[in-house]
Amino acid sequence: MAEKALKPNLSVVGKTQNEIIEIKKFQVWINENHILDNIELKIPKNEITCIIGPSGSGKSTLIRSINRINDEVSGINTQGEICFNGLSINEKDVDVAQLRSKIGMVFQKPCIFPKSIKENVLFGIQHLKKLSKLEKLQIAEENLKAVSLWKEVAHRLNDKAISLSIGQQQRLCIARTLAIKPEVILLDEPTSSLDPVSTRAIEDMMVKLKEEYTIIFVTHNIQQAKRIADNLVFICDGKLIEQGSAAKILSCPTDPQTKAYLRDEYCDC
Amino acid sequence: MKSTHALIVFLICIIFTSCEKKQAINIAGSTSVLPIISIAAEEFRKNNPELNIIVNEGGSGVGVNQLGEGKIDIGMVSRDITQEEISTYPNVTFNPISIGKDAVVPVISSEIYNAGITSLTLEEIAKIYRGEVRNWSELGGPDKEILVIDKEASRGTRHVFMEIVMGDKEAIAEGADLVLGSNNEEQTAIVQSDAAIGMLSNAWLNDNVKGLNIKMLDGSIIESSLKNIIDNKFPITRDLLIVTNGKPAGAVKDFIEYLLSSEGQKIVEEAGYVRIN
Amino acid sequence: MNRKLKNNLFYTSVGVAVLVCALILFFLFGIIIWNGLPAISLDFLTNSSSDFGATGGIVYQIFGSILLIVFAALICLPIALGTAIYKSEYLKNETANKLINTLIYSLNGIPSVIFGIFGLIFFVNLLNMGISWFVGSIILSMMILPTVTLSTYQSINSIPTVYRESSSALGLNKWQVIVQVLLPQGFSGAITGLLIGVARAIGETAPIMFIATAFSGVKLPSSFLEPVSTLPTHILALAQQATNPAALQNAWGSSLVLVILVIIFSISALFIRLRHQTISKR
Amino acid sequence: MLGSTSKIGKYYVYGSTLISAFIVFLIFTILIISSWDAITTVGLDLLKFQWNPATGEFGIIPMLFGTLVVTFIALLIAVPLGIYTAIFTSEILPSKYRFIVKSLLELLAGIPSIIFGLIGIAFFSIWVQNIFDLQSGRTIFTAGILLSIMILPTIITLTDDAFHNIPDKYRETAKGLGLYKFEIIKEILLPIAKPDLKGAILLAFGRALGETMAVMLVIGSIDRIPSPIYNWLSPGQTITSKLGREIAETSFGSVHFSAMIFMGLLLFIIVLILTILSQNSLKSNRRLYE
Repeated sequence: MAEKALKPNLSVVGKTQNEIIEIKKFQVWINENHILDNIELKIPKNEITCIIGPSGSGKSTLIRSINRINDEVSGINTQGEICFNGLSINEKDVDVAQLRSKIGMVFQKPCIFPKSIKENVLFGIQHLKKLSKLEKLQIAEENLKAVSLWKEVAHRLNDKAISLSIGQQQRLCIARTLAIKPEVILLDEPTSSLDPVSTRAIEDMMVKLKEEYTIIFVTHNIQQAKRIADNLVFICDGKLIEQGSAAKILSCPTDPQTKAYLRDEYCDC
Repeated sequence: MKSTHALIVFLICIIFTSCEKKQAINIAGSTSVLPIISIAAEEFRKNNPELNIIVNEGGSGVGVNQLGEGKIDIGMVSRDITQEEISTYPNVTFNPISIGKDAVVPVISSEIYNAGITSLTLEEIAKIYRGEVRNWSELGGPDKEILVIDKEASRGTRHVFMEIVMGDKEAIAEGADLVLGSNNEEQTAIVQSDAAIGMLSNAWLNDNVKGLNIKMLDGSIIESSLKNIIDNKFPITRDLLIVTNGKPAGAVKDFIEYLLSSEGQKIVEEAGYVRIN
Repeated sequence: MNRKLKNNLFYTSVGVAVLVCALILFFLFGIIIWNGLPAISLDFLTNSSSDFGATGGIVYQIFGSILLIVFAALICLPIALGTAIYKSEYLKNETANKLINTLIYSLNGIPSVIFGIFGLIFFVNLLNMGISWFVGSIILSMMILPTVTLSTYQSINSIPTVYRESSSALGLNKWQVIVQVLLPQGFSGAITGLLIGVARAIGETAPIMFIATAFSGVKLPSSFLEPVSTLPTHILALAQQATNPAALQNAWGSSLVLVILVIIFSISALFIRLRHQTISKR
Repeated sequence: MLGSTSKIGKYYVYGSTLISAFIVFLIFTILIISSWDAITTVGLDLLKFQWNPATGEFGIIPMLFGTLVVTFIALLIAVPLGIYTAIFTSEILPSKYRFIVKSLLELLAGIPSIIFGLIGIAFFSIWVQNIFDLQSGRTIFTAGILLSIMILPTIITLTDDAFHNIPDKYRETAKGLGLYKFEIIKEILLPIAKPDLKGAILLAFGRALGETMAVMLVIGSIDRIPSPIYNWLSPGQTITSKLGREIAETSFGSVHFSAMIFMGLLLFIIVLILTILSQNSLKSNRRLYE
């Protein structure tokens, strides 16, 4: 079976040590609609990169292209390439399941499988390796602690996960993603359906997690981006308008469109 | 809405045609008698276009039952009416009329016939149907298991065959592998097999379905030829009957007279049976 | 690696299953068309059958089949409409609704041969109607009743409550609302259901073979109480002579005609449904 | 005037509903009354192995056995084949082709059973005869294969619907965790679709039990349990094929007739139970024409 291993290629890593993901001339069409146009983007390692932009601008499509979860959307067509650790992920022979176990993803709405809390946490990891009973418990505990859910659910690990609140469910989803130990975590507006308290909890968690993971976070909430982002990427109407460190963009955006967007958002608040 | 109008017009047409009450003769029963009746009915209608003759198959049992229940005017029956049937329908006077003669012939696949088995005694046939003989080699034929084909219990062909061969017209054939209905169906099964034995009316024999000759106790061999049937030499013969409730009248009477006329008897002969006179 | 292998194995078995299904589909339609086409000619479609059906045509079989289903549809339609309206507009009790649903689904589940013996006992023997096409139509109408009822119910029930309320507000009473607002919409559902039901009914043999059909000699029935010949029973008679090439050829010809009739009804149903859907989406 | 049409209308819809509901009861009652004679005169002897009206033996066990075995074979083939195919149509095939596949399936479902019978006699029975070197290809197995093809569209369409009703978020989430497709299907989709699958299988079970014409033509129609009991390459009889072949030959009102109706009643009750069970299993609003 000819397939590319997704291990870092040392010679390439040497050049781009700080950039785990590089997007080159990336374009996406869905049927006749040009969703993303010529995206050029580098994502640095162990930092939080926030992708912002108005709804419908293509943020989700972009983030969903990074682990190729868009593959089976009907009528989709892509051009250009995305490199992960210096290797293109768009080749046909890439094992997408293996890729996705390296680039985990959390969605807008929490999606809980109709299983127990413990089984939900272990759902991904137990396919990657065989686990003893003890290991299972350890992994569950470790990851639930990482998302600060352990105290709330420790006594009812075998209850149906559906009994948790929405905020708890979303944290459980993150724990489930952490359990597979990915290098990159993609979060597609993970807090948009949550209350402020849960949102804060997840934001705090992100800041902690960036020591171990690279985090790409899609949001349309500028305040949130301000709170957590190391880097900002502004996308509008399928085009990448501006990218750079969060501090710089937020204080003095160079592009007039970014300025306008940031201003409008202030007005809303 | 146009289609609705068309529908209504269509319906009115049907109802009008329905009002013009035509005469009809309903006939049902034995598939052995069926070829005669269905051809005769077609011919008879040519001279009586206003008369409908509706023919249904189903076997002799169906012929008797439906006549008994008053659903048909003429029953086609290829065996005698049993006492039990007469007592089931006390209000019906069964009036059987013979329209021809037929032999029920034990038939075998042509492969077996060509391999040398051309005649058997009645006892040997009985043994096959009882399941005591399971392989053609036991009778001097090729080493092939016998496919024993039986018929549905109420079929006239079976009654006559079992009466002569097994001594009881409702005998159970322990050795049977298939139970089929009409002569057509049985014929098809025998053609599809290469080691079958079955029972058919003489009219259904052909190159692929060979009639067995009967070896008599005195050693003589009797062919299932028309001549032997006429001479009453062939042991398994029967009358082909049509049955009415009481004396026939009207169109039914005309049709029966037609069947018994020389024209009608010619149809009997052409169908492969023997005329009555 | 092991997982990947399992995944590929899974894809292979899915592929095999799909291949088998596709082969079955093409085999079935292939032989029906391949064997049926040579038998079909204008003579075959316009002549009456003779000689056990081995020669001649099938015009009266086609007529008989159509007669049976047209009357089945006519008998079924008013009852299905009434039941659907009751279920949608009058019935508010959850338990009663469940009971009626169960009864409708049960009726739909009854094997066709049971309808046949029921017709034989009740209509042919107890009511002494004899073997007649009209009895066949009644039985077939019972068989398609659930399909038509539910199809009608769904289209009536999908009308937004706003329509009912605003017409009531104009001073229409309940029955006027039903007749003027709900029925026109329900009617298209009923027609869809009828076409689907009729597509199924026209191919049925078991329910009518004891009670409504005759083997030969039947032309146009002259009253309600006479048997007819139909395509399915004709095929049954011919199938039993499967080694007679002439009979077999006619059997395939009749089969192709029957399948074409079924397809015509199903496709019309599909078109009505699609057209209706696009309208209600606007 | 308005009031009276309203009243007539009300009577009309009440009346129609009563008729609809009444039909099932009427059929049930008629079957019970007609089989009562056999139940009282033959009684437990109905559960014997011999069927011979001439001697007054009415054992229905061979027919019951044949019915169950034929259905079992049909489900054994059609369920895996159908579910795998439905996985293809709903999970692998791009959704723009779905309409075509659905239409083809409806066409397959529309082939009348008598035509399956014709195909069974002209092809399947001969194949079975040649492949297994049998005396006759009219066997329980042949009938089972034919039936499996007949219930295949039911299973595929209902399973496809069941999978299709599962929201995409489950698939995407599982994909995001690095699962392969077969793991997603096995661990997420199948458990979620399970009640619907159960309903589909029960429904197909009921269909298969009641199928008459195709089975009647190819099963061989012998009222005997094969020996040995697992030798399904031998002829047999089902309740439906027995009814189809023999009911017209029996005289109305006789014990023989009554015993035949008793078998019909049995079939009716079994299928009714299956229908009601499947209705409870199928959550989605089931379409009757599939």
